[in-house]
Amino acid sequence: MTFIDFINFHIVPGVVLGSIYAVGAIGITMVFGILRFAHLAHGDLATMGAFIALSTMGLFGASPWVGLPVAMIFAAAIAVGIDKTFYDYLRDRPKILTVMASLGVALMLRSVVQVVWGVDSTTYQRGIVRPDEYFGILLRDRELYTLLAVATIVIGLEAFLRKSKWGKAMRAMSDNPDLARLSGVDNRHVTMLTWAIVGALCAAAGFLLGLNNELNSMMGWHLLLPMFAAAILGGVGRVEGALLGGLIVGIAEELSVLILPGQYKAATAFVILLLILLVRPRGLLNGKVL
Amino acid sequence: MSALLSMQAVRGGYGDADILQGVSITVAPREIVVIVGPNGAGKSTAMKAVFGLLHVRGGQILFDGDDITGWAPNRIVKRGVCYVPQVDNVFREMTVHENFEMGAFLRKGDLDAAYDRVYGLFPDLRAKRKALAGDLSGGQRQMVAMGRALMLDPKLLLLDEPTAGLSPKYMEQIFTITRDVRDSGVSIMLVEQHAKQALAFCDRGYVLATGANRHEGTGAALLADREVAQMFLGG
Amino acid sequence: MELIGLANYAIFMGILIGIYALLALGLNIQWGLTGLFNAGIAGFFAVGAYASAIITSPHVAGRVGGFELPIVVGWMGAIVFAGLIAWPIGKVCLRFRSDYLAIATIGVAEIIRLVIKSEDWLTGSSRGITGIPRPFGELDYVASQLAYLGLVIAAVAVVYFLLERQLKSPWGRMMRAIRDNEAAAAAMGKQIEARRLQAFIFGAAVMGLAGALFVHFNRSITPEAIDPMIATFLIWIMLILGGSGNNRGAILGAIVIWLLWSVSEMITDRLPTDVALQAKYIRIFVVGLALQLVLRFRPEGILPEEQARQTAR
Amino acid sequence: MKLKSTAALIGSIIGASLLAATPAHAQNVKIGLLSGITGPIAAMAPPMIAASQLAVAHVNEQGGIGKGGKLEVVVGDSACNPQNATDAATKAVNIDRAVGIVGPACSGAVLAAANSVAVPAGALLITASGTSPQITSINDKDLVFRTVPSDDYQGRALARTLKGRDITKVAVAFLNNDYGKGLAEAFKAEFESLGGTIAGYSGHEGSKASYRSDLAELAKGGADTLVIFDYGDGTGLTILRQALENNFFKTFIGADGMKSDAVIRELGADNLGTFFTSSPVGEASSSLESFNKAFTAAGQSPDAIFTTTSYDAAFLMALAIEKAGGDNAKLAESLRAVSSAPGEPIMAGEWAKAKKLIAEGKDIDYKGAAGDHEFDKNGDVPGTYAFFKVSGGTYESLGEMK
Repeated sequence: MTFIDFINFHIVPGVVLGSIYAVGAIGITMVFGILRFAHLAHGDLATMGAFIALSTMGLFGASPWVGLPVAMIFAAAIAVGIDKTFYDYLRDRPKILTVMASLGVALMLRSVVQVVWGVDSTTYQRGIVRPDEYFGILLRDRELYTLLAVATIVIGLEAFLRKSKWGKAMRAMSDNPDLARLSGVDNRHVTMLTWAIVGALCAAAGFLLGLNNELNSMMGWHLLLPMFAAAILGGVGRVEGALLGGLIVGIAEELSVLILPGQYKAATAFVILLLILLVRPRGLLNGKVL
Repeated sequence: MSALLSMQAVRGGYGDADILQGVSITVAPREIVVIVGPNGAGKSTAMKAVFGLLHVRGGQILFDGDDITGWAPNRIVKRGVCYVPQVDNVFREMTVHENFEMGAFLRKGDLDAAYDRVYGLFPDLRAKRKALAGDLSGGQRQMVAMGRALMLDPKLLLLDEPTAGLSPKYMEQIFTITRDVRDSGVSIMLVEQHAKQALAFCDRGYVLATGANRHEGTGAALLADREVAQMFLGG
Repeated sequence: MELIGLANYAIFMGILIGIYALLALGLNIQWGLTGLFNAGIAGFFAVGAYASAIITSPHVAGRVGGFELPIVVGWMGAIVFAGLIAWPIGKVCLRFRSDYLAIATIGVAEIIRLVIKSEDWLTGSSRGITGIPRPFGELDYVASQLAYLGLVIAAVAVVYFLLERQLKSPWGRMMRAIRDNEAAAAAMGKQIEARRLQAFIFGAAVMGLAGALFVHFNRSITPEAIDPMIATFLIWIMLILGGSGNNRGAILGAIVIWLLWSVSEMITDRLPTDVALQAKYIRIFVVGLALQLVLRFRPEGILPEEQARQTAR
Repeated sequence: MKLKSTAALIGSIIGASLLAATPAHAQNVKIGLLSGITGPIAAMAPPMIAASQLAVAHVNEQGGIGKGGKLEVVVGDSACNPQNATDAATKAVNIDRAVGIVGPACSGAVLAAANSVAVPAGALLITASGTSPQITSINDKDLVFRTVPSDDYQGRALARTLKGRDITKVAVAFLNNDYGKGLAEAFKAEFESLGGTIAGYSGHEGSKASYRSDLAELAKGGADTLVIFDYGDGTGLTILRQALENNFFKTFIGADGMKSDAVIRELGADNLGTFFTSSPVGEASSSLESFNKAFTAAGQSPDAIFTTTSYDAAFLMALAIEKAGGDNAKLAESLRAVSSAPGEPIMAGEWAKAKKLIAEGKDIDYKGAAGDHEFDKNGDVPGTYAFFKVSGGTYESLGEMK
């Protein structure tokens, strides 16, 4: 295997995949950090976002990218609605009950997808796209745009969290919730804002996965483990950690076939997860341990 | 002298059991009041009762003419009381300046004057404004915590053991700053373990034991009181 | 519908309910008693099922096994291996809050599934293991089903009584104290970790036994049996609905949920085919919703934990 | 063994008393139709069910069962797992008193339903999609049949065909389940025994987002041809797409699972000039044609996987019931009689003709849409396969495979 093949067939897909994981993992790390529970419906919300984008695209008959903002808005609204309906009343009870409720929500979201959109695999764009060559590196337009979209999302989110008043409030809530409340930050506003952002991120992750692959009703559930592995690897509560974690998990999965039989590829994320819990539970960037 | 804060025979606790068995404390404007007492006397609990973090089951808490008994903390904050907890009192992963910004979260309009005031009170922090609060030393962190609380321009500042774990040098510094804060027009209620030093610098003091008032008076008077000295000042 | 058919089906349901009741009891040790969120029940179930299958099935070229040992040995093996698998997972994850355990156990179940699907030499991979003996298997259909039902009921009864005894022992009281008071748990330090690990392993072992009962009932096992929908999520809902912390609640939950799950299927199957397909998915929606409703309106379940709650905080 | 005999006693007492309470049989006859409606093959289930329903419709339109009785269908969800399969089969056999079961889908489900329900309860089971070689070896008291050939046959036939087309070096990517792995193993054994080289051999899990690294590994062996044992409306599509997009391999071979409309729809016929698949076909093409026509008229695609076998399974079940004339103990025997030569040939859809011949006591031989269905002693059919290419937006046969 030449070096350029290694880059093209292991690193490039790993980076594309990893950046999609990252978008999902950022949402997970935000829920984990700010609302302090593991959100198991994350993957299925991503599935729903991906399908909303598909329907939007069908409605306008345009490029799938038209569907992305619409799906993000819808998914944000759905996430806020889910919180109000299913998580809010559990707020003062042990957090683990909310984790459990999110498992139930995952099932509900999935069944809605299955009833509305069916269980067949489908795609945004038919046909195949051969890659263009940039200095020997093979990249498709959609992969380039995926990386651009992920970069935009991450930079935009970072700017929001660093510069805006409410972004800082979210960070404060993640950092020290009691103190944030003492400072007069309204818990409910932060919670709502968090869900809106997390929902939008879910939709983006689902959309980007669908764009680079097929859509089906189980796609999000299969994303869950890699996303959690990425979030914990990077350090819970760390946006930049989730990005780093996502990339590492994505690349590791693509490299795993060099040493493991192909069918164990899906186990890579989990092995990383268990190792990091064993060796450095705070993650690479020193996140929280709940 | 009309009191800014007046706790009258307050009873209450976190769960069903009452920790406070009738505590009465008043704080006048521009006054530093220290609460001392042995471990488990209910010092911090009394302070938390003011800030609405407790089930108050008896008595009354008046602040600046309002009965604030049973108010939620965020309402009390808006009324002009700020609380600095003993531990976890800064946002560790935010910069010093961001900590101050969070302190002023509820304030609208131009905050330059407020920043000037806190950096004026804590000149050391001006150079460290971009540093993460979690990376600072204990004493500096305590200053950040006080600064954060002062950003709201409170009438009353509640400090829960601000000198715990600090070196004598920093303890002195904190006390000096506390006086400066008072001089800038803020009343202060302070819970302290270092009773001797605290009574020496405060205006008035209260000694609590087993959830009730035991002694009160000016700092100097309490220091001179033999019973107080025997109780926990170690002779 | 005829009487004999209904009776036969009732026996069959009884067997399955018994197996699910065991899973729910195992989960009750982990969650109800200790507060450990195991989201990988299917994995421990599978380990038990395969362990017993390998121990008792006839020889097949290219795969370990062919020991053809007595079924009782198979069951013991199921209990031991499921417990052994639980040990390292608990060791790593029990230090943290239960969220991590939830994610880790989802992952463990996934890895167990992958190993079972991939390792010819161990599990026959996707072909599975067949020719597994069933106790009383040589009797007539009805008699054999009845006998097996008796066996399952006996297993549930034994586990139930052992658990009840354990629950009332100092061990059980301590576990509840740990669950209800994190601070006390932290104060007691290392020992707590060991106790929680014990509970996690005990629970996993009971799940392994359920797997063994399942595999001998079906006389075969393939990787598809490790479907998290059935072998994990449904069990959770059984326990939450029945009343976590209460062993009788766990059993009752298994009965109620399996009846609902099964009877609702009879109804959906009678709908026109197109609608029936949709109804299948709606049923899963209803399962999710049921969980939410129980959490909201009767969080203590049908049969609440018996011990009086400590003073409210 | 006191317990055992007691249990037997109780069982037989209850059984006897319940039997005594059983009313006389109604004229209508029920069969269970089990499929993986939910679960991993949910996408494939609806056309399979529709095909079986079509066979039942043909039966009922053309005279029904016996003297004016109807064939009733109880649909059940085997969900591709043993738990659901045994539950659905037990319901069908006990509650609905179905005399036989068409299905279930997925080999694990078939094994469980056969071992723990159909065989002990004495119900005939014909699966239309359980292709695992394991099913051959069930100790089945001659009650378990299948209208779909074991993967073993197809894998071997495909190996011979490739060898015949002078393809001597291939890489194999298979979905790690009973279907993909069964085919891959049979193919590998036959291909290597014929002197071919397997230059890459790797299983994969479904639902991963990228298979490029897997493909790169497979391509290392230097083969030009990739054999994909997977589903064309699932992971197989992803693998084929990524292989095409990245110029891994020149020629692509799939088995029946890959012969999916989804492949043409999603990738475009233009890109599939070097894509070939094998698939079981009916050798009596008139039977297949009439099925195709009827199924198309019902608004379904006859190219969907396992539709012909599903039709045949239900039709054969009906024939066996008719032939047995109400004696359910003779169902299996009757099935063998109506399906095997000699006898008057019956094509798909020809229920009236078959019914008449059976009534006259004449021997018939059903030649199904999916093939002749000469069951061997294990209840397996050898199957006939054709090799397909993509042409004009659909699959076009290149002739039968030997």
